[in-house]
This record gives sequence, structure tokens and C-alpha cells, in this order.
Amino acid sequence: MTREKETTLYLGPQHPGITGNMMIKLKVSGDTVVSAETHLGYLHRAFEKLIERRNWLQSFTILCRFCVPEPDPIELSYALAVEKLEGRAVPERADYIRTIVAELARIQSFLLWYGGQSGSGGLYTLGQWSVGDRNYILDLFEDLTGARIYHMFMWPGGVRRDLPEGWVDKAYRTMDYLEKRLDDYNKLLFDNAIFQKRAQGVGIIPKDKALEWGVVGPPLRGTGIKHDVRIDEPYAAYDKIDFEVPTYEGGDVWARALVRRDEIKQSINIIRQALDNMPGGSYYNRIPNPMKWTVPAGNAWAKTESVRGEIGFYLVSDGSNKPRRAHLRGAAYAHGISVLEKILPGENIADVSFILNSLGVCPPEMER
Amino acid sequence: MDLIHNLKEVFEIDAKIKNDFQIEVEAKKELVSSILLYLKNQHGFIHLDHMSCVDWIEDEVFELVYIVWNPNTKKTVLLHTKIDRNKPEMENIDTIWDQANTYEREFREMYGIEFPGLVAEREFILEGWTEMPPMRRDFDTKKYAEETYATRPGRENAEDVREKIIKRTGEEIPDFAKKYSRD
Amino acid sequence: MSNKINTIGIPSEEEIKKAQIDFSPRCTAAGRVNDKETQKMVEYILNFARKHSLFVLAYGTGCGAIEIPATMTSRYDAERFGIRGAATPRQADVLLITGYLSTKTLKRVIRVYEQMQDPKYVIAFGSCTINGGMYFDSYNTIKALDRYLPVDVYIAGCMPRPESVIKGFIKLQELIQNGNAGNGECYRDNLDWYRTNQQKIIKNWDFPDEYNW
Amino acid sequence: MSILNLKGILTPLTALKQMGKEPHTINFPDEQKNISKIYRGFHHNDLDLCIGCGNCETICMNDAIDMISLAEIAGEPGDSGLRPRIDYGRCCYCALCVDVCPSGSLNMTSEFMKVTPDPYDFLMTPGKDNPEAVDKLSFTADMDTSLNLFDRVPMRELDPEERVKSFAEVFLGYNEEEARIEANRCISCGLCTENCPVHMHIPEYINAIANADDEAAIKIIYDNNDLPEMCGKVCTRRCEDVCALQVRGEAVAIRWLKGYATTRAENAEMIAEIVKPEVREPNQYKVGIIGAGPAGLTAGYYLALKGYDITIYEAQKDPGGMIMYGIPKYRLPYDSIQKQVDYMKKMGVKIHFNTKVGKDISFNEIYDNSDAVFMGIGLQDAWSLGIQDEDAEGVWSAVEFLGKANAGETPDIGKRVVVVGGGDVSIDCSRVSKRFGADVFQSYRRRIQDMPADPEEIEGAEQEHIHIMPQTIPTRVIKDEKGHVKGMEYLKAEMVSEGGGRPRPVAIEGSETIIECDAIIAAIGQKANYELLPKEIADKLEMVKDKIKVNEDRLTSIPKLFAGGDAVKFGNSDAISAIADGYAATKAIDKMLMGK
Amino acid sequence: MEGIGFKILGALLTTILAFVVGMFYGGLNRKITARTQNRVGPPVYQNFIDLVKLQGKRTNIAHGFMGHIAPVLAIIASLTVLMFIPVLHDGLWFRNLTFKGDLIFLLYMMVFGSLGMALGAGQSGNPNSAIGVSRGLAQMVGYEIPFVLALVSLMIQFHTTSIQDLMAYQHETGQWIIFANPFAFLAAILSYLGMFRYSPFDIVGAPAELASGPISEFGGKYLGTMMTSGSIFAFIKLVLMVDIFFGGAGNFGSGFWGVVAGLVELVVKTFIVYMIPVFIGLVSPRFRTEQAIRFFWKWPTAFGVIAILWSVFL
Repeated sequence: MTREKETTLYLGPQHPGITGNMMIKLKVSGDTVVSAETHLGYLHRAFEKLIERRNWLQSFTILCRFCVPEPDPIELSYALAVEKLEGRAVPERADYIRTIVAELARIQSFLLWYGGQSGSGGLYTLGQWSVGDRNYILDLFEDLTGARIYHMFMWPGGVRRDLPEGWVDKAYRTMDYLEKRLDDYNKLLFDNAIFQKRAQGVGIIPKDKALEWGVVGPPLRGTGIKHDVRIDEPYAAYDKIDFEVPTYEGGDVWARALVRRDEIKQSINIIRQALDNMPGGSYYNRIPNPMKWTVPAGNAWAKTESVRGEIGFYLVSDGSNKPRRAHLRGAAYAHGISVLEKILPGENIADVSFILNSLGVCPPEMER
Repeated sequence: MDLIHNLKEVFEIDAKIKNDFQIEVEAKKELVSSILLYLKNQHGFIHLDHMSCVDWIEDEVFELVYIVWNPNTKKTVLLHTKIDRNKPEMENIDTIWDQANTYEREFREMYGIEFPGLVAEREFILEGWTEMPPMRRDFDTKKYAEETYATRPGRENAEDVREKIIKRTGEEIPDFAKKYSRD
Repeated sequence: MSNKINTIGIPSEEEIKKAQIDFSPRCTAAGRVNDKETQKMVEYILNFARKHSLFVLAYGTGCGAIEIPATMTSRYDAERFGIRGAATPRQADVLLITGYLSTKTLKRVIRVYEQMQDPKYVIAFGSCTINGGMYFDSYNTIKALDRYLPVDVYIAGCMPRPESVIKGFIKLQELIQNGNAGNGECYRDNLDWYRTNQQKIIKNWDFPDEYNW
Repeated sequence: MSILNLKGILTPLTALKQMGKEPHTINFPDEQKNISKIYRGFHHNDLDLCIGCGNCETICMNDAIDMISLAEIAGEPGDSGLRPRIDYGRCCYCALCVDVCPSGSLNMTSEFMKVTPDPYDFLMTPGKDNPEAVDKLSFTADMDTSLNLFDRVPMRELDPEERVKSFAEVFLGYNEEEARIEANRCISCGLCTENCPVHMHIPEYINAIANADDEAAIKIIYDNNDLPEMCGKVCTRRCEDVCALQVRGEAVAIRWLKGYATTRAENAEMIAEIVKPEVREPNQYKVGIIGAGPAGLTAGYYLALKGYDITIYEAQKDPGGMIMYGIPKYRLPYDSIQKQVDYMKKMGVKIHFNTKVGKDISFNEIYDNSDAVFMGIGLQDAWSLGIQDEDAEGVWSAVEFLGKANAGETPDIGKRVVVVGGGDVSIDCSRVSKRFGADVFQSYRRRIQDMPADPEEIEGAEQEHIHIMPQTIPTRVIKDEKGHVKGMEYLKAEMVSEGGGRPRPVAIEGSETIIECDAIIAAIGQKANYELLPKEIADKLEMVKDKIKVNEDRLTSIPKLFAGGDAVKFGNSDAISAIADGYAATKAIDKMLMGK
Repeated sequence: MEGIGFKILGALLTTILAFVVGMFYGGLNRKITARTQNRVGPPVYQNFIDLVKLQGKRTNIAHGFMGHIAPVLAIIASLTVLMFIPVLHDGLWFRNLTFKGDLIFLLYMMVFGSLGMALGAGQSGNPNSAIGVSRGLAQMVGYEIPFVLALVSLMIQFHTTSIQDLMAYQHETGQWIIFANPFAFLAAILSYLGMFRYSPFDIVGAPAELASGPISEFGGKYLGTMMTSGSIFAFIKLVLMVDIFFGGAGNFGSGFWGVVAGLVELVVKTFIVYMIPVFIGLVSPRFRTEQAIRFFWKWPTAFGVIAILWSVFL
């Protein structure tokens, strides 16, 4: 085949198809990507530097800004890391509330993903539905935490407020509604012949390379490897809850989409179980005066499972009232850069945005 | 347990169990790549979870942390090593794991650590940065921000509670006490 | 305690006002209201059309962008007001600065802003655009947006709720109808001042010299 | 896949049925969704409840909160007079400020909408600019959810049964762990310093304790209080009355923390080593000080540090004045004072004991030989009850009684004692009497909650089974044929509140009751004794009621004669005020003599 | 009746009709989309406001000469084609130049407009535009084949290339061609989906891939003109479809009320036809370019071939 003339295509930072403020420099030949290069830094806010200037509790309000579509797992990772450093116990009720919040966050992020995945494929109707319905989850968050997006709810020692009156009923109702709507979504997306055609065989991550490449979360489970932090290293109340981790073979966009489709159902299941088994008691293990709170020296590595995969927090304390170093391992850190640069060549440019969405690339957590 | 034993036999390291899932290993800079390779090939730690860097400015060292994970045993190894802060240089491991390349680029930019043999654009996250690498502890981000970016005026009539009361009471805080004053 | 200057006493209100005026040229009433009687009707109709047809550039510069999908989708449906997305700056009327701007993004935003066609509007979201927000001590984000781009409407919040966003659009519509929005001309007139500020923080300046290209 | 995927083409078309359904859209702005009950919107501040502690400002990592003066709010002790102003160009709506607000005045509301073209319009003083938002409070912090630690670390004390058996210290003092926890509660606002007569550097030394730097704490404490160990045990701790945490919870135990820190220095040498005060070169000036009470000692110590030649004349054989003779040993052990006085002596303070001015040495001699004189003579003479037969044997004055007790003697008080009064001294008398094995009744004119004594002391007294008889007015002492006290007649009183003032006890006619007793101790206050002053000086000395009038520098109407302590009319009559007088006089004397 | 003034008046009326109906359909599309998406949506006249706004832009940047020309070419092409389309069968007012036009001419002219846009887009230097244009041309190659096959089958079947004649035939026999040659209709309607560029064939201006494709660099009045041209083209396509397969509109005589009734008929028929791409667009993701072309070369082409066989052997 003769080599066609290569064009350089800048996907982003201002581009409707990019999943956040980042840029992918594509070399294309015709409609085929020859090479891809991720450029970051458009969202760099130096969080980790700022955390070094803030004390242990003040840092906690920064955390949710790490990744906007799904702030809670990062809060939770931080809280877990601090608890590990301090040896602070968490009441059981707080564990359950944390589980619910984490799963609600997962659902709302999945609903956003429905919008992104279908929208990048040109199917806008589903995005309108799911992103609209996501508001019902955000309403739950609002009632529980006082804010729609940035909850700042799970701080070290437990959660910030108890479940408000009537919230549990509302949560059950929302779950019922959502389950009904999910059928509509799946009819529109997963039964859709065109979507099947688009998604199958695109953006393949090879199964034998996936772990080595640093692939995590649904993309990893989409290759058939069953790994989920919630099961491998259970945190919060996941060890007391019965749920499944769906896996699909293939490693393509389609398999990843199926994983997500099943996971959202599992999330609903987890929330129902957690609500059913919600223990009583305290929801919060009091921390000392936040301005004078010091944490024993040492380091801690805590992981949680987010929508995009595992989110880890490496936290170092030098015994003072401020963290020495807080380093986030964003779930998309490998996805967005090294994995993307490996799987994009050979794909059609029409699929770039499609693949980005299915990998859950989230630039703010990559550059922080 | 076995792993620690095994590692200690092969390499000259300090190792201890951190918790149920994690093992902490402390090694010399020169050993890092061989330990990682050994862990990856012999013990199934095929997943590089994370790399981190901590600036211990008092000791004049950077601490590099490699966190690797074994999907079968679900164990994590945290490998710590210290490198000289004045001439920071570390072996490039992106031949072992590709994504280490990204971390190394970041450390090169944020801490000024050189990784000989690292092939990547120097500019990664920052653009046109001329100051010292910003994640170093001696870089004062607030000072830089105040000098570089304009802060909106209008709030200068703020007062400090302590100072306000001092004005009323005539208290004189000695210098040695000031370090314990609020902020 | 950066903003507490007690050694020289508490500044008076006038001094603060003066500092504020020095701080930024306030391009808030630069709309070109045509004086000719005959043109008034035309301008009225055009303003009516402008306010009811706001094409929003699809550029999520910061975290506030997460509420844009919520605003545009079924729950809040901004399209009721004629607000819809535009894929490229040439087609867009409104630039949303959804929160903080890193210096690297600022460069792109300036380019995008300059590519947009007059009349063009800028809505600034959230605390970060007003006075730095929670990134006031970050080395990589700008603190006051109006130093670098003229802004029409600020929305309070971190991040603003969809209701606030819609309210912001309604406010913008009000301003457009009165001829008080759209600062492209003002920006061009004060280009030197803006360029000085921009070049101070954008280190590798490689813009074309002319304004509109 | 089959060639024609009919299902895949037709199933999606079911989506079209949504067309007939009602839209999900909320027709904002015409209709509005209910905002959450705990939504984190703009702030509201209850300006009256707010005490201006600035804790919100401190916790805010965005520097969004400024404390500003408002025209309508003047400061007072316990209120800095500043109120938070919030920059919504910084605020991230995390509500940490709400969670740390000790008074609970700062809350968030469900108001969140602010849209304006003016970027300077985002400064808001909550409460002042949005008074109507008080109806929309949403995110609030009650006692459970607040991040403030409202509960004080309880002070360990001796068992009541145990402690009445001896004069051992009742309060055992914090140990290190307790002190750290308690010190950590402090929010370092510094409101307390205003109410402390000496204006000690309270937030600083508490911070030092919290940071496990006890030596720094001691050094900070000794900066303007030379008798801190005494204060750490028996101070009237008015600082704690205005503690920010006291608005809703228990104040930080400032007194106990000070006590903890200072008792860490076990002897005078250690104090000297830790404090290492800056000592100025000796100068030629001489200062004479009359009375080695807290005022005199303070003046002597700080003047000595400034290089003056100090001589203190004390009538008694031990230093300390009232704190030595007036405070029972179970509250303040002897060693405690002695240690600090030893330290002061090391610093160059000369004390002449058993030297009564006016008798052993004339006032004029001191006055003429010194460049300045400080007089801290205190109140020696007790007020009498002013009732029939009070000269009977077995009627004691508190000063007399406590003096004897503290000197190690056992006053003869019999088995039943009535103590008259409601102040700290009266409680001391009661509890001391109890320790001498008596059954104690305490008569007070008003209700228990009106008692000026420290509530902690009252509680301690009750634990020790002291019978407090509130609303009783003594009318007559009943003596037996030998002239010894046999009982006391009193009237019951009811509280009458007139014109909104403090309720006044009014005796109920015909409610005369007689209580039998072996001794009556009158603890209703003391007055000064100015016999030491020569007549010409005494005449010139201006008085307020029966106390010496001084100006802010504690300078009396006579040149170079300064006065302090209980004998002057300035502030309250307690040890810490006396120290404040001494400290203020020090500065004034230094200024007068050194001209700066 | 045949005066030049009358002709000009007729042409004007046709243009206004096409413009108004086209724009309204655009608005309706947005409204229907919104309702399917569970929301209220913009008012139906939204597109007019958009257009006024675009024309009211104070600055308009064009990249080179072709930037100016492209929208003009597009609007000329749309108007020209419009003149050759019989809007109403009996409507004398809307007859314009229809007697001269035939299907083959229309086929050429419809490509002409796209070509202008392609030239303008090429000069803007935006790679998205360039890729969009190449995609557009590729897609055109895709859908033109079945479309031409369908039309050719009709030409064979009815021995004419004139639309007027086709309409007359349907009018006379009372049998719509959709029933006379259903396979031709299938081929034509499927390629119509491609022509309308709604999902799943919106690959030219696919936002998530190419920003907005060829028109990426057009703004202000250029974009407005493009929009107008697009609306008129939409109307043309619908009318053409109705004319060929649904018996056309306006068989109620040439009196005033006859024309009004004809217009109503036209609106109803075009609206129904219009709903086909709209509905499919609502529920379909986008094809990749090669998938789209493969699709066109598969089913529609097969239908087209069957239609030709149908017309030859029946």
C-alpha cells in the first residue's frame, strides 16, 4: 500500500469530542490514525503542591476537585490513607454510608458515561436521558451531603453527616426508577445494530498485556481479567455485601460497554443491600481540633475502585499538621497516556473519541 | 513472608510487612531496577500501580517509591529508594513498564530528576516554565502566585482578630512566642 | 494573611475603590448602541435575536464544565432559551470559562476568544474566575479573569448549579437586550493592556501580531 | 451476526415512545426544584451570636474569609468586634467554616444564586448583607456535627470522702496526655487574653503545650506572669468566661493547662533554666515595694529583670500575702509559692520579711530612699457582720480563720460551724472547717446560682457535704452564758426582682429560725488598713470609697507612689488583677525612670 | 399570465415558501428531538432567530476568496435547483422553470452546492474541514449510486426524465410510484438518509470527531447563508421525494383555494417524509465513513438494482 500524505490533527483542547480539557495530537493518513500523542497540562492546578500547604482536614476539600465526574472515590482513598496512617477506626454505619455514597457516585458517573459514549458515537438521545436522569442521583447527593457535585462528605474518621430523614425511602425509589430506565437505555444502545457495529472490534486492549500496561477498572475487566479493588482489598463495607464483578472477553469498546452495563446494575444491587443492612450507631469517629490535628509520621497507600478503575492515594506524613506528600494515582493515568498511545494507531479517527470515552479518560486526575 | 525472605536472600534490602496486603521494601538506588525486574519476572508483580516521589529537603534526598502489585496473590510491594537531591538522577525503568515513562516525565518536570535514556518531550504538563521545578519543597507556590498573578483588590480592610484584641489590650507578644501564634 | 496589611493601617473605602479601578478596565458597557433613530429598531431586532440565540462554545476549561451537560440535558434544558452548543469558535457567541484557567489553557482560551465573531460574550463560572478561588496560591492558574479577557457575567458558586448557570444566561440576555454585553470591541481597543497582562504570564508567546486572523 | 439484524434496527425505535411523555424539564426560572435541606449555599451569620473569634478565617484554606470591623458592632471582652466577610471569589462552599464555628452563628443557607457583571460584587458580610437569609438556613453545625470539641478533659480529683481528711491538693492536675488533648481543643482565637487582667499570651502557650513544647510554654507564661503556678491552681480564670468554646460548650481549661505547664518546672533552678529571661544591666535606681503579695512580688520581679534595685518589705514571715495566708493549702500548697519566690530571689529580688512598715521601718524612709515606691498592701481587716452579739467568742473573721489554718494551727471551731458569705473565701472557710472535722452550714443571702464563688468550688463544697443554706439572712448571734457562740438566728429571704435589675433578697417576716453552732465564720469581705501611712500622706492620698484611687499606670495621687493589688480600685480584687497591677506599675515605673 | 413579472413573483414566492418551510422543519426537528429526549426544547421558530443572529454578527472572517464564494455557490445552487422543482402540480405560481428541468439536471445541480462548500472549506486550512470534505465526497459517492439507480429505474419504467411527466402520470393513473416501483422508493429513501446527513450518516460534520467538519471555519453571515441554503435544500429534497413517489401535491386546480389546498397537501406529505430521517436520526449512532459507504453499496444499491430489473421486466 502506498503511504498517503499524513495530516496532523489536533483533537482538543477545544474540541467537542474530547473528554475534558486535554489534547491528543493525531497523525492521520486518510481516516486512519498513524500515531497519537497525549498532551496534558491544561488542567494542572498543582493540587499536590497545594495539599502540602494545607493541613490534614483542609486538604480534604481539595480532593474532590481532582476528578470532576467522580469525586468521591478520591475523597475515600484519602480518608482511607489517613486512617491507615493514624490507625483511626471507622464506625460501621459510616462504612455503610461510604459504600452507598461511593456506589451512587459510580452510578452517576456511569450515567455520564452513557452520555459520553453514545454522544461520541452520534447518538444524542441517550445522553439526554441518562444525563438528565443523573440529576436524580445528584438530588440524593444534595439531600445527603449538601451539594450536587463536590460532596466533601467522606472525611477521615467517617462521614460528615448522618442520613437525613426520609432519605432511605427516596434512595429506594430512585433505584427503582433507575432500574426501569436502564431497560430503555439498553434497548437504545446495546440492542442497536449500528452501535454494535461501531463498538465491536474497536480499541482492542490485548488480554495478555492489559495488566502490564497498567490497565485498570472496566477496561481491564473488559479484557476478561477479573480484578476489582472492592473484592481484592475490600474497603468500607464491601466485604459484607454480596455482589458480582462482571467480566467480558474481547477487550474492545463493546466489551467495556457491556461491563459497565452490568456494573451499574450491580451498583444498584449494592446500594439496596447497604440500605437494607444499614447498622445503627455513630457515623463519625471524631477527629481532633482540625487546626492542630497531627498525623503520625509514616506513609500509606490506599486504593479504591472508581468508575474508571482503581484510584490510589500515596500519602506521606512527617508527623506535622500538614501532609508531606499526597500523590494520587488517577485511574486514567495509564489509560490516558501510555495505553491510549498504544491502541490508537490503526484506528479510524471516527473512533478516537469513542475509545477515549470507553477508557474513561479524565485529564484532571492525570495531571492534577 | 516467603517473599520477604526470598528478596532478602537475593538482594541487600530492608523489608517489612506493612499490613495484610502490603510489603514495604527499602533498597539502594542501584538495586531498584533489578529488584523490580525480579519481582516482575519471578514473583508475578506484573502491574506497576504507582510511582511516587517525596522531597525530603532536610535530608537532602528525594525518596522514590515504586508500587507494584501482584494480581494473583493480591499483594502490593512498596519499594522505596533514596537519591541525592543535589544531583538527582535515577535509572529509567520504562523498559520494564511503559507507563513508567509518564511518571518519569512528570518527575523530571516537577522535581528535576533526570532519567538518563528517557525518550520523551521535556515539556509535559507545564509550558514555558523557567522557575525551579515546582514540586520541590523550596519552591514557594504562594509567593510565586502573588508575584505573578494579580489578586483582586478590595479586601485590604481586613483585620486580624488577635491583633485587634492586642490593640485594645496593649498586650506585647514576645518574639519567641510568635511561632505559636495562630497562622 | 496575605491581605491583611495592618502595619500601614486599614485603607479607606476610597483607596480600595481606586485600587479596583486601576486593577482592571471594566468593559461592561461596551455594547454598540446605535444612536440613529432609524437604526434603533434594527438594533432592537438584532439584539432580540442575539439574546435568544446563544451558541455556546463546547470548551470545558475547568471543573465547572461538569454542570454544563446537566444544564443542557433534559432536567434543565437550556435549549429552551435558544442556547445550544457550537463546535468551533467561529460559530460560537458565548465562551464559558468554566472555572480556573491554567496558564496553558489561558493561551488557548485567548486564541479561541479572538477567533470568535463579534458580538461575543464571556460568562465566567465560579469563584476561581473571580478571585482565584481555591487555587489562589497555585502557581499555574490565573486569579482574576478580567485581567486577561473582558467578562460579561460572573456566576457565583463552586461550581455553579445548573439553576445558577441558567440565571447567568438570563442575565446575559438582559444585558444583550440593553446593549450592554459583548466586549469584543472593548477588548480590541484595549488590546495593548490585555496583551501586556497576557504576556506577563504566558511565557512562550507565539501569537500572530494582528488581532483577528 | 446475521446479514440483516432486524432486531437491532427496530428495538431502538421504541425510544420514540418517549415523545408522547411529559418532559422531565424543570421550567426554571418559572418553577424551581426544592433545594436540599442541608444545601451549602451562601453564608449567614448571626451577628449578635458571633463572637468574632476568627476560627472560620483560620480554617478557610482559600483565604476567603476576612475579619472586618462593622460600624454597628463594638468589641467587648469575649467579642473581638470583628465579623467575617466572605469573598465569593474564593469560597469553595466546603462549609468547614460552619463546622468549626464555636458559637454556631455562622451557617450556610439555601441561597446560592448570584449573577452579576461586576466582579467586585462578590464580597459579602453574611448577616449584614443578607439578614433575610436567616429563614433559609440549611447547612448548620449543631453540637454533634460541629468539629469543635466542646467537652473538656475532666480534671481528676480526690474522692470527696478522702479529701476532707487532710489538706492534700484536691485537683490532681492534668497529666501529659490529658494536657495535650485539652490543649488541642483550643482554637487559638485569643479572645481570652482580653479578659485576663495581665493579658497573658494564652493561645501561644496553649499551642506550645499542644505541640509538646512545654518549655516554650513555661517561657511564654513567665513573660508576664511571675506567679503562674499559683494562677494555674487558684486563678479566678476570667479568661475561661469568654472562651469561644464556652458559648456552646465547656471552655478550654486554661487554668489547668497553665498549671500543667508550670508544674513541669519542679524547682526554682529549673524555672530559671527554662525561662532564661532577658535581664537588663543593673542601673542606679532603687524601688521600694511594700508587701510581698502577688502585686508586690510581680512588680519586684519584673523591675528586677529590668535592672532596678528592688527591696520588698513584708510584715509576715512568708511571702505571698493573701495567696499564702488566705488560700487553703488543699488548693495551693506551700511549696508552690515558695518555689516561685525562690526563683524571683535568684533573679535579684530582695525581700525583708517580718518588717512591718510603719513599725519596723517608716514609710517615709522607704519613700525618700527610693526612686519609686510600689505599695501592694492588700486588705487585711475583715468586714464585720453588723449583727447583734457578734463579738461573742467563737465568731471568726475569714482572714483570721484562714490565716490560722494556713499557719498550721488548728483553730478551735467545735463540731458545728456556720459560715456566712457566698464568695470564694467563704467556700474556702467552709471546706477548711470541714477538714477540721466540723459539720458546716453556709449561709448566703441569695440563691446558689448568684454566688460569686467559682462554680467548681461550690460543687466541690457540695460534694464534701457542706450544707449551703441559700436565701438566709443572719440576724443575731446567740451566745451562751459563757459568752460563747451557741447558735445563729436568721431570716429566710425571697428574691424580689425590681425594675429588671439583679434580684434582691428580701427577708420574709416571721421566718426567724435558729441554727445551733459552735462557731460562726464571717466571710463577707475585707477592707484595707492604711495605718502604715504617715498622716500627711494618708491625707493626700485620694481614695475611692475605701480603696486607693490610681490611674492606668497604677500611679496614686502622690508622686512616685504606685499602688496595686486588692487595696486599689482598679479591676477586680483577685490575685491575677494584683499581678496585672504589679506588671502595669512595672512598665510605668520603667517608663518614668528610664524615660521611655 | 405568462408575463415576466409574474414569473419573478412566482420565483420569489417559491423561494420564500422553501425558506420558511425548510427553516420551520429544522425547528420542528429540534422540537421533536427535544421531546423524544424528555425535554421541552426550543421554540419552533428558533432557527429563524439563529439566522437573524448570524446575519447580525458584526465581524465576519473569511479565509481567502473561496471563503466568500462558497456560501454564495451554495445558495445559488439551492435556488437554482429550487427553480427547477415543481412544487405544486397545478400551481402556476410555483411552476418557475420546471418545464425545462429534468432529473439528470437536478442530480448535477445538487452536487454543485456541495462542491462549492468543499472548495471553501479546503481553503480555510483547517484539517477538520479538509477531512470533512473528503468524507462528504466519499459519502456522496456512496449514496449517489443507489439514488441514481432508483431514478434511472423510474426513467426506464416511465420513459421520461421529466418530473412533471412523472407527476402527471401519477395524477392521471391515481397510482403513486411508491406502489408502482417500491424498490426504487426504498433505494431512494435510504440514500435520502445519507443526503439529509442526520444520524447515522452525519459523518461529515460529526461533532465528536471533526468539530463541525467543512463549516468549522465559517461563522457569522457565512454560516447563516450556509444554513439558509441547507434549509432550502432540505425542502427541495422533500418536495422531490413527494413529487416522485407520493404523487406530488397540488392537484386541486390552479385557483387560489386550490393552491392553498395544494400547499397544505404539500406540507403534510413532506412532513411525513421528513419524519423518516428525523426518527431514524434520533435513535441511531453514527456510522464510520467506510461503514456508511458499505451500507449504501449494500442494501440501497441492491434495492436500486432490483428496481431497475423491476422496471425493465415489468
